[in-house]
Amino acid sequence: MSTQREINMAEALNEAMREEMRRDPTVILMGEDVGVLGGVYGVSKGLLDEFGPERVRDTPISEDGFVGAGIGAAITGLNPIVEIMYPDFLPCAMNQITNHMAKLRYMTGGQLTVPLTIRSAIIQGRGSGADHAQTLIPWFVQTPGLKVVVPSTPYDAKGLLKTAIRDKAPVMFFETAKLYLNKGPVPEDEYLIPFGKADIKREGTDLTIVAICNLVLEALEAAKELEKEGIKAEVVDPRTLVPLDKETIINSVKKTNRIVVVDNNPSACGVAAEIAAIVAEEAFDYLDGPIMRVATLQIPEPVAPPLIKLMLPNKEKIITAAKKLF
Amino acid sequence: MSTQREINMAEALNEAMREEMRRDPTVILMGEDVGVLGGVYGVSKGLLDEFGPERVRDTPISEDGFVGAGIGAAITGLNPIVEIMYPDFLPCAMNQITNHMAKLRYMTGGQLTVPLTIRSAIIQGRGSGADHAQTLIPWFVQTPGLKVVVPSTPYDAKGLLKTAIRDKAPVMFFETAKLYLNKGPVPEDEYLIPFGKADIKREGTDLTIVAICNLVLEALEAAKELEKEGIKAEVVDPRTLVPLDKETIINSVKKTNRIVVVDNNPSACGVAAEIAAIVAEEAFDYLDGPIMRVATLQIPEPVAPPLIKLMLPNKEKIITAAKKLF
Amino acid sequence: MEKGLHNEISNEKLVSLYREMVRVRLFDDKMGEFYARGLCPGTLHLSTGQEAVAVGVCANLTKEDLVTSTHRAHAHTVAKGTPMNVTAAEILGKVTGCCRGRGGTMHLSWPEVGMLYSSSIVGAGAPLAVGAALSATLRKTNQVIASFFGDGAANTGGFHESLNLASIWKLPVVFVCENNLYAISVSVKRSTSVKDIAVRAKAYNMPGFAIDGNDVIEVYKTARIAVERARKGEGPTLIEAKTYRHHGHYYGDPGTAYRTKEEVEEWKKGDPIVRHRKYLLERTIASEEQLNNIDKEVEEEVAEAEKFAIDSEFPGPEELERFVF
Amino acid sequence: MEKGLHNEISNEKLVSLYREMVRVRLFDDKMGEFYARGLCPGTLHLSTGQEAVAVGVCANLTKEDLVTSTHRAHAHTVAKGTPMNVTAAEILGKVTGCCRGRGGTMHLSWPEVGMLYSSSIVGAGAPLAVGAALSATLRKTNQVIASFFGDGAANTGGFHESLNLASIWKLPVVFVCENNLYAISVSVKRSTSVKDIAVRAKAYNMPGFAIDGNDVIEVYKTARIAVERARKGEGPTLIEAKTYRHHGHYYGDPGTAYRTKEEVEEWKKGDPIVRHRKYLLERTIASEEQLNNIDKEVEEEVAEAEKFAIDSEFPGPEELERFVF
Ligand SMILES: Cc1ncc(C[n+]2csc(CCOP(=O)(O)OP(=O)(O)O)c2C)c(N)n1
Ligand SMILES: Cc1ncc(C[n+]2csc(CCOP(=O)(O)OP(=O)(O)O)c2C)c(N)n1
Ligand SMILES: [Mg+2]
Ligand SMILES: [Mg+2]
Repeated sequence: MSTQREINMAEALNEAMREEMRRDPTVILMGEDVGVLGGVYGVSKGLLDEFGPERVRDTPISEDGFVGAGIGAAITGLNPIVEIMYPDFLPCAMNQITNHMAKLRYMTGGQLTVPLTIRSAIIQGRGSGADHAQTLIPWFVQTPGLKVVVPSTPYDAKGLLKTAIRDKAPVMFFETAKLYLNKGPVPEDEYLIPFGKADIKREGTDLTIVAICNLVLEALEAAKELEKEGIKAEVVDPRTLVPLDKETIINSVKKTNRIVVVDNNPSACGVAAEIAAIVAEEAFDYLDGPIMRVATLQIPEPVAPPLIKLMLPNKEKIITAAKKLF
Repeated sequence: MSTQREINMAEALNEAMREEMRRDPTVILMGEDVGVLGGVYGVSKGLLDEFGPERVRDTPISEDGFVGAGIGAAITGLNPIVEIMYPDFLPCAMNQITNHMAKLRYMTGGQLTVPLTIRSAIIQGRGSGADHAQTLIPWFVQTPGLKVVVPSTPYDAKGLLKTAIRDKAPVMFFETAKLYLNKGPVPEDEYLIPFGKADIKREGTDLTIVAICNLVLEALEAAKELEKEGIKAEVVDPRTLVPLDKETIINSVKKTNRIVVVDNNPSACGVAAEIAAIVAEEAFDYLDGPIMRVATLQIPEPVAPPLIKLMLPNKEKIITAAKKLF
Repeated sequence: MEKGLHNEISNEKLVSLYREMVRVRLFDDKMGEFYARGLCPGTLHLSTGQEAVAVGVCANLTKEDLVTSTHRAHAHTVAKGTPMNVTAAEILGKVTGCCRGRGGTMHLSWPEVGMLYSSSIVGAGAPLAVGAALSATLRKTNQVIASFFGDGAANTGGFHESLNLASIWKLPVVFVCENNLYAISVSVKRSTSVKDIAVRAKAYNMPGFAIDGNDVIEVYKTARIAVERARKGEGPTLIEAKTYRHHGHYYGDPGTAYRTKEEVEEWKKGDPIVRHRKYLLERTIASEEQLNNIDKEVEEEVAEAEKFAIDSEFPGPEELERFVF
Repeated sequence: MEKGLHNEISNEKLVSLYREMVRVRLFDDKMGEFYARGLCPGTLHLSTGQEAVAVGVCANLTKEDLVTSTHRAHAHTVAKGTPMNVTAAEILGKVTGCCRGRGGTMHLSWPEVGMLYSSSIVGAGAPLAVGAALSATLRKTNQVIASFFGDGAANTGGFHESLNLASIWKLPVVFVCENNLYAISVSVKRSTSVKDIAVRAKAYNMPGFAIDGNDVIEVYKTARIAVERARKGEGPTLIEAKTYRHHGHYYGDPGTAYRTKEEVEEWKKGDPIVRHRKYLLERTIASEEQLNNIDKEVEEEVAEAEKFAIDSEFPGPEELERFVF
């Protein structure tokens, strides 16, 4: 019964924060416009009313400062969620993220823990220009000490965000704004989704497609079309990139012997590169053909809609890459 | 005659800057301690005396500010070199680097050019802790619009730095402090090294080893040892990662059918991942075995010398990886 | 503000300040209309109500002088003399736009009239201005750089580093804070530790002026002091112009989740264009007819820009990978 | 500084300030010796000559109060009560070190006595202090957080953002700028737009004190005002303590490429330990013998720490991947 309920991803994320803030008084939320406005996309709507301005805190535009403050709070007994409006502003806080958030636990020999979750909403393809279009996910995957989460459905978003908030390690949690209004089944009963467990969003025997964020939906569309041509594609959604469920990916390749990796980042040193490298090292003997990457073009994102369309991965590009393997 | 001259890498870099500053009055140098002190490793020694405080400028500790100022100067007619002491401090300037330096030319439809070179000295393995040990190179390779240079010899360092300074595109130039005192032949006559041309540092027929920075030297040592066991390894030094000379790497693989990629970065979304992914996509049919990566461990760098040794790539690890392919 | 330091402003100048404000206003109105018609990629930030700041400052600049702007870029772009047609086309993402359809509303640039760049990263334009000023100094061009930013930007690290750099190097920068009391939904009272942002000038040993940003004459006069200082090599100045945006943060934001209707109405009464018009009429510096003519001329200018932008093409695939390096 | 606000300091306290300064000095001397013997990984930054600042501030803090430090971390670590043995062992990279040999000299941490963390990224400790203070406030622990940083750090964006945050949120932070006149080779005169960094407090609407950082009593009294303010929920304070490092920037840097020998000699005359010793003796607060005994006791404490550190092992391979997450 309760599994029938459908809500959208923004609502799912809001529920995750609300439930965790009710459960644990040390959970706080900080960021620009998260309080009075409830977030520029409404994801934190109502939280200020329920939890008050001490725990739901609008910040000045000081990303370096309030991410650092989130870390300082995390190492002294709070369990903060910090929102960085869009990933394009994460570079303003990269120093605190890479040199403190990711490393304090290791560098202090385990004396400090950093139970901080940073949430940020990808707005790639919105037409706001190249500095309002990046995910920067690969930077965080590259940085030892951070966990990295990339949900594609309301169900995953809620379960993973709750896990992120409870995780004692620092977590980078990437939301995708264009998925916020997508609805999907989300149980009313509490649930958590463990990190490091990929989800096979569609089963198949002929081809493995690994994709993240909104590109999981493109991959599913591509798989539908490919099926018409007799190609049964399996769509694997890693859901968390650190830890990465290599096993599920490799097992899929062992079955299908072919792989296309789809990435919402420029290809160079991107997420697809990492997955390709893992497969090329650990499942080489099972491969019947090259490892295909479908990534965004290695260019800044332009504003003109026809150019944006050309630069981003989509169903058609996935199909084209897939067909090259047959 | 002149090719006989041997100087160390620090001297070679100093010469490159000096020559370019003599040639072009718009070249300036900015950074912490680059003037009066001549750089914490002496790389800019004597430049203040020769070019004066207007062109050789000690800055406050304001990485975001003076990198941004370097960009502002670059788009208005100067040709600045900005030194960021160690790459670990680049995160302080990531916003200016990723959102301006890399993108202004594209975003303004070619109206602005950003002839800025950022130099930074990797001190990985020095024992100064995890926030004084990173290269962060993969972040810049991932970011469209930046060129990325990683010299391993005094000769390459000088020729590539001169090219970087003259290049109208923004360049990230990574020096490796432990190579500064290494001597090598550097002609007295002027020369430039074009970007995007890998250098085969040793020829071989059985195995391709791709390595960067100081790891080129480890790869050469490994190749020597492997030769004793009858394995002829070819050592390819890409020298520039953007643009990357894929052709030389792929041609080498076509000949050797085996590849080990050596990276001074953690493996996830690292440089080795990218090269592995390229080979897995574009030279798959020539491969006789898996693509091996030898990277730093995916952990922050500890201070204790025995642990540092365990985490960094070295000759032995390269040999071990190589042997798995035979 | 130090009074009486300057000669009276000519009537011609006073009228031209009116014209420029109307140009900014009507251009922005048109862009809002474009947005409502679904023609604009991304989101749109208008300066309606804040025109006096861009206009009062830019009226002191030569064509060679440079401006850095923000996500709220139209006003500075138009006031600095960028043709409306290439600006409008850019906002629609057309190939005829000033940035060939790559930058859009938040990243306007037209260096040939000194409109250097608009950075949509809050606070990030200031270091660019510092660098441009350093460049101007070393190249001895005698240019002045005006760097516009919001109240929100004054809390970013880049602001601090930039003002310190400009001060120690005595650079010709005029830092112009458009304090419209809000950064999106966050009131300056909740985000900022000082009542007057201009006070922060003390932390960098430079003059600071907190002024009525809806009085174009006060803006003009204050900017003149700052520009002259800069031009003479006396270093940077911080001007805080208090103003208010009539619209929400972006076009379509009702702007009432964080502001009362009364507050908005109260500020609308102080509309800088209405005020200046009244000033001109009361002092018979200009006649009703003259000003109406200006309005009409500007409407025509906007209409032409509209036609140009609408009729222009989007960039084709051959544009996609140009100018990456 | 407001005078006469406080009772006299007890003789006991005055003597303990001496002891603490000697502890810091002799510990640092030993670390320098370790470095010279080739025992230290990385580079080493000593606080010789600056002891009064760490000691005068920390003497006002309880064990529960927290400290954030910098690359020049030994003084704060020792003054805050971290045992010398785990500190020395850490500096040598031993597994018995406070951070199990992972952090080293620049990243000391021993939260059980309130030594929260030392960040070797200049300016980056301040935001951590702000967050710790926010945490203390929300958890109602009544802790005060002292955040040490150098003159160089006062030009970083993180400084600005942190002071603003601490001010608007009225957090219990004492920002302590150890102005030793140089950031590596760069004189504060060339890097910093104000003569007194304490002036910058005005930009954040908080009290600022520029004081003689080599007078441990002045430091102690000023810090007391700031700590009391913080404790009472009245918000943050900025203290600028002017001091000087006798060594170069790092151990082995002669420190003369950018400072004259005369300048160094002049400052050495104002050695805070010598000064305070003289003060105690002249006022017969302590006898020569008593102070000599203290010196001796501290020497023994250092010798024990030396033995502990030298005898300890490096971490083994099993340590390598622990605590990554
Ligand atoms: C570094 C950064 N953080 C956040 C944002 C998102 N953002 C865009 S505009 C804005 C508010 C800016 O306020 P202010 O500086 O006062 O300018 P105004 O919009 O009022 O003109 C914010 C937070 C951004 N663009 N850059
Ligand atoms: C962000 C950053 N930039 C540069 C450095 C290199 N660095 C280490 S110490 C130092 C000087 C610091 O000066 P100051 O803050 O005055 O402290 P002091 O060394 O004088 O105690 C610099 C530039 C760094 N650690 N962090
Ligand atoms: Mg504002
Ligand atoms: Mg200093």
